This record gives sequence, C-alpha cells and structure tokens, in this order.
Amino acid sequence: MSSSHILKKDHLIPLLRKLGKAYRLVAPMQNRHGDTLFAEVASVETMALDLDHQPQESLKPFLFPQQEVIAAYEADQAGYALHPRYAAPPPTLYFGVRSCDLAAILYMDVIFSQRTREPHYLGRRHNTVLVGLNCNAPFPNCFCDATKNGPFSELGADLQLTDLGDRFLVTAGRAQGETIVSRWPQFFSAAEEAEIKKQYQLYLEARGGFQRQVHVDLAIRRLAEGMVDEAVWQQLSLRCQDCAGCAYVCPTCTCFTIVDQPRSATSGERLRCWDACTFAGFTRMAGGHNPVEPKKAAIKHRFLHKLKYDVEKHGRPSCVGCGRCLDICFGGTDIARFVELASEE
Amino acid sequence: MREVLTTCVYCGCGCGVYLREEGGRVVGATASRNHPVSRGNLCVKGWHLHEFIHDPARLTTPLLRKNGTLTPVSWDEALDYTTAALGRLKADHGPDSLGVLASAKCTNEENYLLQKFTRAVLGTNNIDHCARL
Amino acid sequence: MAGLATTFGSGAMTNSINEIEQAQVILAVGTNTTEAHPQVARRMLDAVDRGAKLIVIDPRRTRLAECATLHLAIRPGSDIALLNGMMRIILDENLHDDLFIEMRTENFLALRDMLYRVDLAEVEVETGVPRDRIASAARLYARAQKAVICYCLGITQHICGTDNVQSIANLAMLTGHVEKEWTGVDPLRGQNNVQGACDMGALPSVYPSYQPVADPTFRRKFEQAWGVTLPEQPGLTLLDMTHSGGQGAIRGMYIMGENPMLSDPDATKVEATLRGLDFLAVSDLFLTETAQLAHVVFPAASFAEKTGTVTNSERRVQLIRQVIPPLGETWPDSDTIMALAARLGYPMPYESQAEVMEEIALLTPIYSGIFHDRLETGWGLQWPCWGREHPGTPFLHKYYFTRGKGHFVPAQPIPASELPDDDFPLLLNTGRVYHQYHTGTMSRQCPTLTREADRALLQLNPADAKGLAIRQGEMVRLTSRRGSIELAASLTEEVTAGSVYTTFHFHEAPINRLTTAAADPKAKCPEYKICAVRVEKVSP
Amino acid sequence: MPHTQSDPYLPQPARILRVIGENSQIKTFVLAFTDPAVNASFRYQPGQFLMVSVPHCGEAPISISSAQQATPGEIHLSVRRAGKLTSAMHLLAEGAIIALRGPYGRFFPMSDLCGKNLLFVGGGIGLAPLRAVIQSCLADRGRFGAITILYGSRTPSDIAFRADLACWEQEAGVQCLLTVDTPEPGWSGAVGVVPKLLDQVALDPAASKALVCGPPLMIKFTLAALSAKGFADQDIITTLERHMKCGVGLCRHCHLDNKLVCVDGPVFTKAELNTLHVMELA
Repeated sequence: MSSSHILKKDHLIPLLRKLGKAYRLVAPMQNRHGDTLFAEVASVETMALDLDHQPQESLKPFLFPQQEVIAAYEADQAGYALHPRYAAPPPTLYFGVRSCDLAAILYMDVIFSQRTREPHYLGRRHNTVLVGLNCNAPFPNCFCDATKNGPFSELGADLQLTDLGDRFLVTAGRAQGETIVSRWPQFFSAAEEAEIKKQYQLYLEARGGFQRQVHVDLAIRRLAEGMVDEAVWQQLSLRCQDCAGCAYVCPTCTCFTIVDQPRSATSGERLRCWDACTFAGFTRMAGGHNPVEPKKAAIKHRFLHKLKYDVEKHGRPSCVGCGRCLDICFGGTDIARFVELASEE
Repeated sequence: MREVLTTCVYCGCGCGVYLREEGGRVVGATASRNHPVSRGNLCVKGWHLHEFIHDPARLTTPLLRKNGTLTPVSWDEALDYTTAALGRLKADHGPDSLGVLASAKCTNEENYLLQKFTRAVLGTNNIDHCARL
Repeated sequence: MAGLATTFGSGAMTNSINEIEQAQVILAVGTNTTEAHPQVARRMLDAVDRGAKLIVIDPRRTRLAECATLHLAIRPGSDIALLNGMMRIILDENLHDDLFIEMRTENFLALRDMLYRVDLAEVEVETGVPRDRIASAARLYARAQKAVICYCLGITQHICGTDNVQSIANLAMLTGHVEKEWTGVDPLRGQNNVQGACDMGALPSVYPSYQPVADPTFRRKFEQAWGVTLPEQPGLTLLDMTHSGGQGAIRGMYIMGENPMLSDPDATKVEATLRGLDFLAVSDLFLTETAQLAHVVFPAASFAEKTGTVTNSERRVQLIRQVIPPLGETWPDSDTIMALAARLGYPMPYESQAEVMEEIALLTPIYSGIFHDRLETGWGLQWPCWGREHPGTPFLHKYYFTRGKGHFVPAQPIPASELPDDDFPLLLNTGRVYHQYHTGTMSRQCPTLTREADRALLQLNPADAKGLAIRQGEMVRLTSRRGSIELAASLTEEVTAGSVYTTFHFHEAPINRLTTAAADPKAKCPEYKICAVRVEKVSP
Repeated sequence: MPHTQSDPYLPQPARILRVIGENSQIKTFVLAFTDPAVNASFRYQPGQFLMVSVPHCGEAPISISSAQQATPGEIHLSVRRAGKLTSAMHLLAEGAIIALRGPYGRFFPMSDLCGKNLLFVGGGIGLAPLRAVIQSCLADRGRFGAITILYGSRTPSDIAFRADLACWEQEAGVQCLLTVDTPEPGWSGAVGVVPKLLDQVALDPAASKALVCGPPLMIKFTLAALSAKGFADQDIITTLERHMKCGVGLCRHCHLDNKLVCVDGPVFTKAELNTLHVMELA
C-alpha cells in the first residue's frame, strides 16, 4: 500500500540537492529561449525548474535515444568482428514526470522486454527513479482522460507529487520511493486527512479542466468494428507531410532502424535510430517492392497499431493522450484529427 | 545529453532546432516548441538534421592537387598555395581575372567577410552566389 | 528579386511566415510549398482549415494543388497572361482599390491602358485555364480583406522572371493587398541564408544592404571603413563567371560552399569553364562534384561546429550555435577567409563572429540594430532593425513603400526561350522533392532522407508514357539540345500531358546538363522551369 | 551491465566455405561460423531465416536454403542480388567473413507434413526456403508421401538450383516440373506461369500439403489456383518476404496488421493469411 507524506515547497530545492548527490538528476527546465525540456540538472542553484509547462518532449530521448551506437565493428582481410556497446548511465532520478510520460515508460518497459529483452533500453532504464507530478491543470492539447492514464498518475512512479499550493502531497508508489522518504525523512511529514481530501478535490477539478474532447473510446470501437471509412485514410494521407515528427515526439512510438556507419575502410559503427512507420522506406524491400501502400496504408497502420492492435494485445491503446503530436503536426493529421474523422458517422 | 538551439540549414523557413549532443557527437534533432517559425514541428529534413554531421564522407583535411590527384596536405600548404595562385593571377591578369562564389548556406558573417575579402583584398566586384538558382 | 525591388523598393517577403495563416485568401503561384517550404505550407493548410480560400497556380497537380480551393493548371510560362487576365477582370468588375492606387502608387494609367488591351479569350487559350476559373480566382483574391500572394522559383526561374514578379506586384497593388499585416507579397527563399547572402552584399553590384558599388557615396563609405581603394565597376554575375566555357575573363576562382556543377544550368558548360580555370579553390563539407575539379579543397566546419547568423525568408536574423568542436582539421569558413586575407597582406583580426556582426551593423543600415547578444535569447530579429532599441520589423511597407510610392510596371507575356518542337516535343520543368535538398551535398548523406528518395525520377504523364511504350519505373533517356541523362520514369497525373518534371538533387542524373542558361535579362535568373526535351526508352 | 549475456543484436562471424553460382542473379553461399563451438551448437529448422551482416552494409534477413540434417556443419544462404547488402555479398568469395544471427521466425510445420504428399511451388529465388524443406524431407524420405516440385523462372537461363533439381529428380517418388515465362532457343519445356503447371499434376488435395514461395504475384495466383484445385486453406503454406531490421519482434518494419512477420511468420498458412491484409493476396 502506498503511504502519503507532505513535502513543503520550501524544502523542494534542499531535497533536490540531496537527490542530486545520489543520482544524476533530470528535470523539466525552462531554457533561456523559453522552451521547457527535460534536461540534466547541472546545478541545483541555477536550475530553472519549470513545473508549469509541459516538457516539449517525453523521457523517450533519454531512455531510447534518437540515435545510439549499439556496436562497433572492424572488418578487414583477417576477419569481421562486432563488439557490442552499451551506454551505462549513472543511477538517474527523473523528476517532474507527468502521468502520460509515466504511462509511456510502462508501455516501453513491456515492449522492450516482452518478446525479447532489449539490452539498450533496459540498460538505460535500469537504476532509474521516477518522481511523478500530477497535472492539476491539463495543457491545451492534452487528452489523457480519454486514454485513461491521467491527469493524475495511477501507475509507474516511485514517488508521486501533487501540488497543493505551498506544499506537495507525496505518495510513494514503489519501493524506491519509500527509500527516498526514509533516507531523507527530515523533508517529509505525515499527510493529514484534509490534505488527502484536497488532493482528491484537485483531481476532480483537473478532470474537469480538459480543453479538448477526444473520443478515443469511440474511435477504438469503430476501428474494432471495421467502421472507419477508407476515405478517412485517403484524407489523412493527402494532408500528411511525411515528417515523422508524430512518431518522434510520441512517447510510445518505438519503431527503429539499424544502419551501419563506416568510420574508416576497416571499421565503423552500427547505429540504432528512430524510424517512423509512416515512411515509404520503412517497409519497402531491397528490390523496390513495397508490401504497404505508401502513405495511405502506412498512416492507417500507425493508427491501427495504437488504437486497435495494442488494445487487442495490451488491453489499452498505446496513445497516452499527451497531445504532443497535436502540437507538432504539420498537416493536421494528428491522432485527435483521426479520432475526430473516425468518429463521424 | 545536452540540447543546443540552432537554426536549420536547409530551406529559407529558418526553423529553430535543438541539436542533441552526447559524448561529443550530435545524435539527434528536435524542434523548438516556442520558436515562431517551427512552433514545435520540423519537416523531415529537420528531424534528421544531425545525420550528415558525422558522415564518414566529410572532408577532414585540406587537399591539394598534386600530379593530378587531390592529396591531403597541411593547412599552411593549402593556404600558401592558394594565396600564391591568387596573387599571381591578380598580378598577371588584373583583379577582374578572379571570381568568387559566396554561399546561401554559409553565415552572414562568412558572406560579409568573403565579399569584403573579394572587394578589399582581391580588388574585384566579381562576387555572387546562387540567389537565383 | 529584381522585380519586387523595382516595384516596392525592397526584394523580400513583406510578411512574416506566421501572418500567412491569418489570411483569408492565399494565392500560391509557382511554389511547390509542401515540398520546398513545409513551414509555409503548414500555415496555408492551417488557414484552409480555418476556412481560408487557397488558390494555387501551378502547371503541376502538386499536393498543395490537391488541397486547394481552386487550382489553375496553367501552361508553363503563361503566368503573365494569367495575372493580366485576373487584373483585367478585377478592373472590369470594379474590384480594384481606388484609394490605395491613388494614395500609395504611381504609373497606374500605364497598367490600366495595358490591361484594356488584354483579350480574355486569348488569355484562356494562352494559359489553358477556363475563363470562369480565372474570374473566380480574381474575385476571390480581390474581394478578400486579408490576402497574401506567395511565390517562389516557379515565377522567377523564367526568362521573364522579373516581369512575372512585377505582374504579381501589380496585382497586389491593384487590389491594395500590400500594406497590412496578413496581407502582402511573399517571395519564398529557397535556402537557409539566401536572404542573408544577398543582404551581406555577396552580389556583384551591391555592398551590404544593397548599397550600389557604382555609387561613389557608398563606395567612399566602404573605402573609409575598410581602408582600401575599391573597384568601381560592378562585377560579373554567377552565370557570367560559370558559363564562359573557359573563354571568359575569369582565370581563378574561390568557391565557398556552392556546387555549380549540379546547381547551375547547362552544366556541361560549367564543367568546361571550371576545368579551364588556371586556379580553383573550393571550400565545402564534402568532396562535391565541384570540389573534385579544384586545385585546392578546404575542409569546412559544418553548422554544428561554428557560430554565426543566418537570415530566413521572412528577414529573421537568427543565430546558429556551435554544438561540437570542428571535426578533424576542418575550419569554419570565416577562419579560412581571414587566413587568406592575412597572407595577402590584409589582416582581418576579428576575435569572434560577434565582432564581425558589429562591423556589419555599422555598415549595413537594415542590420544596424542587430548584435549577437540581442540574438542570444528570444527568437532573432527581423530586419530592418534600425538600432539597438529597435524591435525589428515583422512586415514591410506599412504606410509607405521602401521606395516611396509603389510603381506599376505593366508586363506583357514573353515566350519562353525554348519551346517544344518536333525534335524535342516535351517541356521539361525542374524543381525539388521534399526529402532532398539542393544538390544533395548534405541531405544525401542522411540515411533516412536517402532511403525515402534515393534517385531522380522523371515525372511523366501516363498518356505520354503510353505513346512512348514506357512503363512505371523503367529507365528512360532524357535529351535536350545541351545534353542527355538517364533516369527512372514515374508515371503520374501530377504532370499534364506534354510536360515532364524532375529534380536536380542527384549527381547520377544531373538534370542541369539539359537546362538552358537563357536567363532573365534583368535578374539574370536562368530559365530552369522551361526547356524542350525528348524522352526515349532505354533498351535494357 | 546485466544484459550483455544475451544481446539480441549481436551476430557471430561466419566464413564463406563455397560459393555456388545459381544463375546471373542468385548465388548460394555455404557458410560455417568461425567459432567451432558456435557452429556445432547451431540449430535451425526449414523456413527460418538469419540476419546477415556484411561489413559496412548493415543487415538483411535471408532465409536459410539448407536443412540441418542434409548439410551438417554448414548453412546455405541463397541470395538474389537486389539491394546494397546483397550486391556487396555477391562480390564476396570463398574465405570471406560475414556475420550471422538467428535463426529467427516460425518454420514450416514439419510434423504436420508427415505422411502427406507434398507439392512444392516455387518461383525464382522463392525456391530457396522450399529447398530447405525438400532437403529435410529427402533426408527422412520414408516419413513423407509423393513429392512434386513445380518451379518457374523468367527464362531458361534464369533457372536456379539446377544441380539440386537434377539431384531431386533422381530420387524415388519425386517429380520436378519446370516452366519459364519467356522461352529461349533450345527450350523444349513448358512455357507459362507456374500455376499453369498445376494442371499437369494429379494430387489428392485431402492427402496433400502445398508449400509455396515466390514473388508476390506468383504467390497470389498460385494460392488461388490451389484453392480451385480443392486444397483446404490450412493445407496451403507459404512464406512471406518483408523488410526487417531486428528480426526479433522489436523494430516493426515487417508489420502485417497485428502481426510481425519476423516472429509470427514468415511461414503462414493460407487460412491465417485470409484474416490479414496481405499484399500477396490483394
């Protein structure tokens, strides 16, 4: 069972300072240009912690980087040898993780260990502590209520924070969270009944605070029933700008490609890079044949994967409602647009 | 991992892009959420902006044609050879025998310096770039 | 950009990119925006979603055309006829803006007289666009409160490029669609710093900020600043330098980061010219087709390895920031230039790029308030920026044109320099694809981009293909009077019968061996968009 | 690091022992892992594939064209020159080293084939995975009924696996029929697409299984023809070719509706394919 504590806001920085000594600290920070990104905290003193804006990307770049070396190779007359390379990040505490991004990490945990244990993701995921932050006020494009993983996180966090104004209600979700509370007990006090009630009140308010109605359930049902008209895919494929941005900012998109990059005539590196199922080259075979009709069927697959196949396989869609693809989509072919088109009778 | 805001090098839109650096290598690119042009998105070229930086085909040393073949040489040798050749042509055929192409892919500072170099050092107005192409 | 400079006094986007999405009507002429300027296309599509009307004038059925309210598929090269036709209709239906014309422009009568001689039936024949569609476009554009025109190389890369641009300016001024936010004329620039390279005076006839070299006042200003005597005569343009075929005055060249072997028209001639030079130095990231001909090649640092500023299409000056040290022994081009200058007895001891920018601000009025420290935070500054406190200028020509009054320059249709005939029956148009960029020097080194577009394709209408017995994906030989290349055929309705289209990104199919160096006499912009070719099947 | 023991991406070096030129486009590479222990413990089944690394070229999936029992200590990969990796592979000679990982994928259900008459229908390089099954059956001949092999090529000079076909024909109860799309002078055999050969064979569909592999269009028409002959959907087995990067169910390049060909295939029965949107059946 989880236990509840109170952390006064005055004690947040002192706590982070302690945590920063025990872990590599990664937190959402606003940079001098005004963008908020998860970044490594170099100094607790000067960090511009930003808990008011949605980090423009999830933790995916940290746990499953856009490009990483998975092996180095040497190839010459004498032979051909590949040596695996593993990043070994120090124990890392990710602070201020929203419920959508937490849900996405749980999804990636499954994807990267279910069929095959994927050493690079699991290596980066190993020794991580996740400190969640519940969203009292959903951001403009969010719809995690519709994907049923927010606005307050239900799973995944070691510690979960709720902003009660001058203090945080802290819930220890997993063992690592309890460890933190018991290691630095000076910062925590027991939560009172009123504070827990207040959290529930905030949760209800947050649920009412969504600015977008995205009927994910309805789209899932219509896909399951095969009721989505082919014209929908046609329309989406006409508008899609083929940038791959939706897959890259999506916290649950895990498609990748593997390429060799030579460094010299006799050596090189094998890279694993993000890829997107919407690209024609994603499925095109060496001879030029493409089993997936470019654009139309590729886009269809993207949405079916998230809202049909993963529902069948995992019991829930692999969209976590973070709204980032709505923020970035060039052509207006994001998941909310799809849900809207699919929901039309 | 570090993210540095820069400006995309492809088309004239001028998107704000973060380059991700890890261990001295540029390993990723992502859009700036609040940049007035990119507003969080990039085209396919922008999302893959990092891919050519460490390409093995990058030139890494100066080359000088020796016996018909481009051969790696030191910077001093390449610069000396160049200034001697430019100086000789200018002396023999006048400054207008020299021409310079600047680049729509280089920075303002570089273009400024190059036109200054062309006009003030080489002594010709024969400078242009592919604005019309 | 000579056309806009004559008419408005300044050759740049009059709006900011973000203003486009607020327009009620967008007229996109000669721009394959979704492929070449994705961010601008995003604004156009967003505007369409909000109910704006999008009119696309393009011979090809591009994706933008698919999304348009109205697509006018004109015959290539008939832009002036079409625009004159639209203006005639506007005049006939009394949709022009009298007050604007009266207060803000000059030479209207010349335009009016010319328009009264336009025969709309002839326009229909010349453009291949039905009269009622021309009229719909004219009415939509003229009646809108907020209307922008976006144009690109489909307008400028013609023998009549300057006249094309002037016609666009005429249309905008006739309807008063210039002076406001969300309303204007926006030439989209193709490269990240083509605007800046022009601003910096990397042009044969002007110093930075378009100050003419031939004008003694400006010459004296720069002579004083630089402490040297400067040449009086304007220099040679790029085409003059690269197309002499080895017979010209140029004996030695220094080329910084350009690849004329692929990018310039009639490339066979470019090759002859470059091979004929006594000396060629090239500075680039990669051993380009041009660098392969050089005597000296300087390895350049990439944008990730240096600091500096670039100016985008909407005149926004922004920093590129160094992320990693220069790779290997590469140098930023500025270091190379300074080293050359020092060895030639003219040291340029700048400590930083910020110091170079300070000198630019001193000598370049439109950049006079632009300094690196101001660019460090925020999102850059849009020129003109007149001083340290000046916030920059999101849209131009408010209340007055740069040149004072907007000047109408009537333009008559001019036939293309080379039209199809019996020997070369098809019309070749060239351009870009979304996944590649320019001569592919950078983009073809990106595995993902190259996977998505790894070779040149010749777009061919199925009707033409049938006559030539060419099937999807087959190799064809494309020949013009200047050269011949082989590439794969892609059958598509995007191009109309009688036209073919391809790109110049791929050195394996150097299309500019075929294009003509015939150029607009004023802007010296070559006619990439029209030349006559023939297509044959390559026997396996 | 806790995971180094089982890196799913790490291939093992293998030496090319022999190269057999099958036709102008196809070569069969006979390989063995350089590490004798790895070679001795390597096990695979007909229909499975390997991820093949060629220096500087990355990886590509190639189906194994031999059967373990028929070629002990050796792995055969029959490769058609198609892209960058396979072109580079074609330049390699005996003694060269590449790297392999696998085997991957669902294999042909050999136990289901026992006691059945087997009809193999291959086109071009598509005979490669079938060759593994045929070798396996011939190594244990008594367990299977009559074997009929139908093989189509574009032209007579494109006929690959000639030595194998000649060998198989000598075996008791094996019939080989060849056809070409376009004849050349001197060709006296059948002309036409492979499904047309079906008319020449008499098989009781109820006592038979059909195994099909070839180009997409050939699969499409063959599957239709087999159904017309009365083969039940679960008795028609084919194997699909897809773009793959990981081979282990992660990268998703080989997606086929809710399946991944690398782990859920590449071998599928027609009954299974009927529920999917497959290019080969469209």
